[in-house]
Amino acid sequence: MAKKHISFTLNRQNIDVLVEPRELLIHVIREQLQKTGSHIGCETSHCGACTLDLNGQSVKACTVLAVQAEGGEVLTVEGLLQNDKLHPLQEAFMQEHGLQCGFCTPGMLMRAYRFLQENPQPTEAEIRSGMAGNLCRCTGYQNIIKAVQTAAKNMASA
Amino acid sequence: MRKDLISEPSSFYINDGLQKYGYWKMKITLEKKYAIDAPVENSWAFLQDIKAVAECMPGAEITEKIDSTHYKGIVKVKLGPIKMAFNGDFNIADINAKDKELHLLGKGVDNKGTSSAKMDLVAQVCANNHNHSALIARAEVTVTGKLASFGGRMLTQVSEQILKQFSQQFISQVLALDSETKAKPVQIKRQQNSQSLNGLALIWAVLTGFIKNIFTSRSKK
Amino acid sequence: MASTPEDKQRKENLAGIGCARKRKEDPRFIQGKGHYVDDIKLPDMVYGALVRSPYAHARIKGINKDAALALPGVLTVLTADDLKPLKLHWMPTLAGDVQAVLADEKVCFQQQEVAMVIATDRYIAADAVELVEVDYEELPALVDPHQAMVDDAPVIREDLVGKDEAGQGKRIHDNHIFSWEVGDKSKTDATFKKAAVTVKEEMLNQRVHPCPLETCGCVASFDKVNGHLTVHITSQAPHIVRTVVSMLSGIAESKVRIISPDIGGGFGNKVGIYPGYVVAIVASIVLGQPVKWIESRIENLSSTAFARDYHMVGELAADKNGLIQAMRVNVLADHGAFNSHAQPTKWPAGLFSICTGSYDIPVAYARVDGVYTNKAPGGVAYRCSFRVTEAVYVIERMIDVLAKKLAIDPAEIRRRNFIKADQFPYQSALGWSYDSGNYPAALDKVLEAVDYEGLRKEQAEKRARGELMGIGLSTFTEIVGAGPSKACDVLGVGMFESCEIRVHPTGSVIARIGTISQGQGHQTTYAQIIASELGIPSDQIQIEEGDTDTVPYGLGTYGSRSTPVGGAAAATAARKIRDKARKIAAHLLDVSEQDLEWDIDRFRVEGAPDQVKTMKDIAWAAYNNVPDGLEMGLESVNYYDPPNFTFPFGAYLCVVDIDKYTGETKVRRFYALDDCGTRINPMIIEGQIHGGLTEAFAVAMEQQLVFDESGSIHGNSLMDYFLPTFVETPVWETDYTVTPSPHHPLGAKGVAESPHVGGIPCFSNAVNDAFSHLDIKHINMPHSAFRVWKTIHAQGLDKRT
Amino acid sequence: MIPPEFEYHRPETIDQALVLLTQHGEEAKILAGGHSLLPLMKLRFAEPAHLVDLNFIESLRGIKESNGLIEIAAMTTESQLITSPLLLDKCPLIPDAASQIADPQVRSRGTIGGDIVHADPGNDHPAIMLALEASFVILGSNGERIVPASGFFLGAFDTQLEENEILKAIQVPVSVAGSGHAYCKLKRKTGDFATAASAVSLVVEGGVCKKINIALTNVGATALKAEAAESILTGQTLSDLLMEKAVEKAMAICDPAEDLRGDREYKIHMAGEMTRRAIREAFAKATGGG
Repeated sequence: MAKKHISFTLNRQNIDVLVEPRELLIHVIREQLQKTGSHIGCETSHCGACTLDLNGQSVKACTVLAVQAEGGEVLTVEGLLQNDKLHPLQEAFMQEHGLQCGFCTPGMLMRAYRFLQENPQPTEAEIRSGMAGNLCRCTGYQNIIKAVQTAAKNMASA
Repeated sequence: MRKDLISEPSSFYINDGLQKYGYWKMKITLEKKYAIDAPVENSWAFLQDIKAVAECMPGAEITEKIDSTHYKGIVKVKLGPIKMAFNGDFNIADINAKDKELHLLGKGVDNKGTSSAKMDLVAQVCANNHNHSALIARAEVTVTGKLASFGGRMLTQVSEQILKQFSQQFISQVLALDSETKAKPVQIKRQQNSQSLNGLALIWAVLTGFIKNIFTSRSKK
Repeated sequence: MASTPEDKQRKENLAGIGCARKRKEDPRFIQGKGHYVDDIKLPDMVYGALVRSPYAHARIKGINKDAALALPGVLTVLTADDLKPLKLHWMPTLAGDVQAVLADEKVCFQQQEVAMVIATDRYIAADAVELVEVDYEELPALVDPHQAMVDDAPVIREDLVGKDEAGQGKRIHDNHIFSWEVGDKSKTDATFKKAAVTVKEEMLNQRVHPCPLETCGCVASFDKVNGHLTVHITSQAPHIVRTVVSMLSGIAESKVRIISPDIGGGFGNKVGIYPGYVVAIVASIVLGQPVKWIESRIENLSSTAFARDYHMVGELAADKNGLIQAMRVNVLADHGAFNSHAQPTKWPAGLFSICTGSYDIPVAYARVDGVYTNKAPGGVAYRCSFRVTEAVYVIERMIDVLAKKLAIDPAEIRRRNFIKADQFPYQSALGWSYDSGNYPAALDKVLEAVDYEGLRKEQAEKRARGELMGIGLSTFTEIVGAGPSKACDVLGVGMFESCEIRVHPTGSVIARIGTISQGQGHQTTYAQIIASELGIPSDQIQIEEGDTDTVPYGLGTYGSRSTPVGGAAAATAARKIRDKARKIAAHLLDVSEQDLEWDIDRFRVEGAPDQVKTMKDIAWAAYNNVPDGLEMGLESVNYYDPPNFTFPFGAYLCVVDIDKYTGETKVRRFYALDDCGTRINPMIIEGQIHGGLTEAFAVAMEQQLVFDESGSIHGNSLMDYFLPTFVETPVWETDYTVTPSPHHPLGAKGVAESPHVGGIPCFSNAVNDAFSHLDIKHINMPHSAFRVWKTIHAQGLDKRT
Repeated sequence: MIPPEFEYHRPETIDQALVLLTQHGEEAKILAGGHSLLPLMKLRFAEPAHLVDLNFIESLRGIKESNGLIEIAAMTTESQLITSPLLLDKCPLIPDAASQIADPQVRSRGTIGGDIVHADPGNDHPAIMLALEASFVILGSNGERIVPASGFFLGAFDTQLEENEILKAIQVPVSVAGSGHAYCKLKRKTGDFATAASAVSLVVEGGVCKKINIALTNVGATALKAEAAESILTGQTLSDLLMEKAVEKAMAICDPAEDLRGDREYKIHMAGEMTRRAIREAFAKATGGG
């Protein structure tokens, strides 16, 4: 099948790549563009390890075609760091021990990043439902919740 | 050998329905009876015409006759966006003229090598009152592989849904035997668009050309 | 010595043992710079994908590769026939059996590996898999292990026909793998005969899967020029992989390099050596190009390393006061089509004989029979030590069954039977020597914290109103830290652990350890151990694991062996350095070694507090000024062979409310007290407990790999397979006591698996307890809403008046 | 888990999309949110040669009200439904149900139109549509037709929509005074289909149930309208006795397939229990108690 040129921004950089229509966004980001922070955990859009931000929304990039990102804005975990400064969520995940093996972490961070913009002062229950699309096998979530709360607090006072 | 280890498993499985301790019965067992508004001779004649029966089912096609009891064929299945094609072997295990009964076995692997389907069917026609007949079908359908893992949720419902459509075809064909002309396929929406059998009743359907109308009972073990 | 604020400060600077410091590995993970197998991209790398069987049991009549080979981008298609000349179509398993690498004439489980397609990208490989035509003749499938040894059972392993053993002792049937027994059978039987009370229950530890978030995979890269093979692999035991690969391929072990990079969770799934790895290696050797093979999630759940499938019959004999006099357990173990469970080689049922638990049981007998079925091979320790979850489940459930029969409170019956604190070291009826423990103290602390009496009162009130509330207890003892090499080996290699430490001239450290972290935080924990031992801040201690070219031989991470064995190796290696440092310090201070005392981060001359040499001073001197006869440099290696296992324990309590109209179970409260001996990093310990409890919750409530009668696997994607999300996961409360292990250099015992092992029976006991006022003795896991409702409905509890 | 090859089309208007559908016939499939179709393609159960992506057609997005009807464009995502002030105010059942579908990421892609047209018996919107007496605005090359939800769902994955047609919008009546709604869904975990679910929409006047719609999810080949249950309650004041009678009637129409969620008996009972809860909740809302 003929490949298509697509362009979009990835972490605020303009990107132009040649892709097959069937290529999944997660594969293009990881393999062509070598941003391997976003992971593949289930391939059926259940685990959320591939979560990234597309046009201001959290999406699971294993279930989005790369051609659908044409003209869009993509933000991955690699784009959270700005001016060499960690995002408050990144700080909070370390502080609260919100990660263990690290495999779900980029997806968690990207979902939390969007979630806190949708709901800057969430309750614990809201965090649980707002993050429910991301699976973690290591932490039991309790410390991730703490991390999101800590980040929310720090972002509010910043 | 330790009898205590190989004894009846039943006592193990307290509080379970069909989903015993991790073993789940996928085999669908159906037994149905259909009334046919035609004499039993016609029904019986049609029942023996494997190819004609197969052609009742859109999407099914007998591609090769190996001998009088062995056939090769393809069954295409379409269900919403789902399409599958099974290459299969069909075997008439037994035709019993006395009981007007046909025993058929069919099995096939899908063209991706990831799923298989199998059917064991006993079909019988019998006379009903006044020039009417009936068909009794007992079928066991088993699927394996990806289709079982991911399509199992739909299997029973879809089988029934498809049969309803197929039975309309079948009836019209048997009725057509009377008028000596081949009946036109019943207009069902799907057939306008597709030659595929709309559903997972698939292989079963090839062989269950016999099945019509209303089903009377159903059990699933 | 009086502790001054200055001393305290120095100690804090180390961030050593006991410090809840932030993890050293986190900065890379939170920035997306973790380095997992699928992140690796080598020049000219190609991709492998496996053709798998749709049948559980079938003969392969032919394989036609033509259409696949004709697809542009396909480089080769490998089948068993291609591996035969290399004698690589079968491989040894860790359990003394053999396993087909690619199906040799027949397939024995659904999704078994039949062929591997190698193509220039993963998309083409996926397309080509469909084009490989395999002609199968279906055979009857054996799914129920209880039918494995009936006379006309289909024979699964034709390669073993006529052989009366399959690597783990005598077989009595073609589908039988081994019988293993322990304990005094006749004494046990006799005790049962005359006991006042006996209870007997059949219970199942259902087939589950560890399901780490990252699946298994590898990148094999063979360098034709110098004959070196490098394999990046998701392995919990890279050195074992190196040895096996060398044995299989004939490549000298020195030319095989196995690298376990960051691993996205293991939980036992990544201990084994899988066909995909082997074929990728062969393909790389054949093609001279790096070959990547990564499982899909469906492949992972369907083919690599399940856990449990233990069909157990537990029995207790007791006097009328509930004092247990004997225990008897018979187990039928379903190992699938090949015996490739991961246990120490001589232990076909792992450490199942810990099944007498925390109780002083005078006599006991256990027997385990392993059988083949047409299911995926495995039987790994899913976040537990080998078969310990099974063992703890049977005793913790059975003691509740006994309590119910005698109408004794479950807490009280435990208290009556506990091994007392003064009985340690305790010799168990099945042969273990428990190192240390204080069970009553742990239980009492939990009961007080949750107001146990209040809960029981509430339960009684709720029952009066027709509501279902359950209180579950679990007072478990684990056995971890495999293990003493006289008892434990893997393929003949003793289960020691190793650590090499180098102190650089400027006082920073690199240490290499033979274990491999899959999220446990080894880079932090080991650094803390060495920090406290050497008086060098943990921030300045670099930990390296997973690369067999640089790390000394180790047996890897599973069965909670990292801290008990690897941590001991690290401490012992560090002490060797400290011994040498003492010599150098004495030389520098011009005193004798005996005049020196160790003080946090320095040696000081006894009685002359100003005369000190810090470890930093000593490190510098080690490279320019050492006493005569002493080698330069400051490094050490230790291969630590533990004298015994360690026996962590805990007391857990769970409160559930069950919706009698839907069967849904709500965990209202879970209180977990763990005693893992000396605590190295409390933050990491708590994190491990949260994670282990969550996995225990999943197993107890909903996880199961389900098979139908044709051997098709169901629920093998994350659509069905239950991994709890934020929403389903309960809130965890943690607590601890500290009873150090007397034989471990630090007194540490290991913790990551206790919450899984102890958690599962706790949830199950809670659900069962909700029905304890009714005539129901035992309900099997998983306690899904559906299955719980079936019990409720059968009892008519959901009737509306 | 790699989808097969296909050609990708990205029309910017509905007309362009219709032309593509006509041109490619049954070889074409519409791509909406993609969370049903793409997994099927990755499993290679679906292999359309052409994908017509509706995500870039502006006129297929948005929610508006006119003449007592709320019109929801088909490509409106679940998250847009959940946060729509218009729906929250005038048709709260839709946001309530949408928030129980899948998870946040899936909801930011998944669309109401895709959910309806895919007609998986496990999808939630079909029952909601039946409960709300919705109508579907369907465009084909012959123009527009409006089809009521009742009768639209023919079977599993099967609706009255022809292969060369597009669902343009959903019309639902604005909820009237004294109305109450509920969607009660039992599921094993986040992201799962319902074991059973029940949608209820009713109007209460002076304590009497003037009108009630009950529809069930995932207990038959399609969403099921529990008409016999409705007639038990219509014109009546709610009592335990009537409730039980209605629940019994609702259970009687269920014909679920057993799967890992449970057997038929369980699912039928759960459909009953969810109906009981939904009626109660809707009543409470209608009478100001919720």
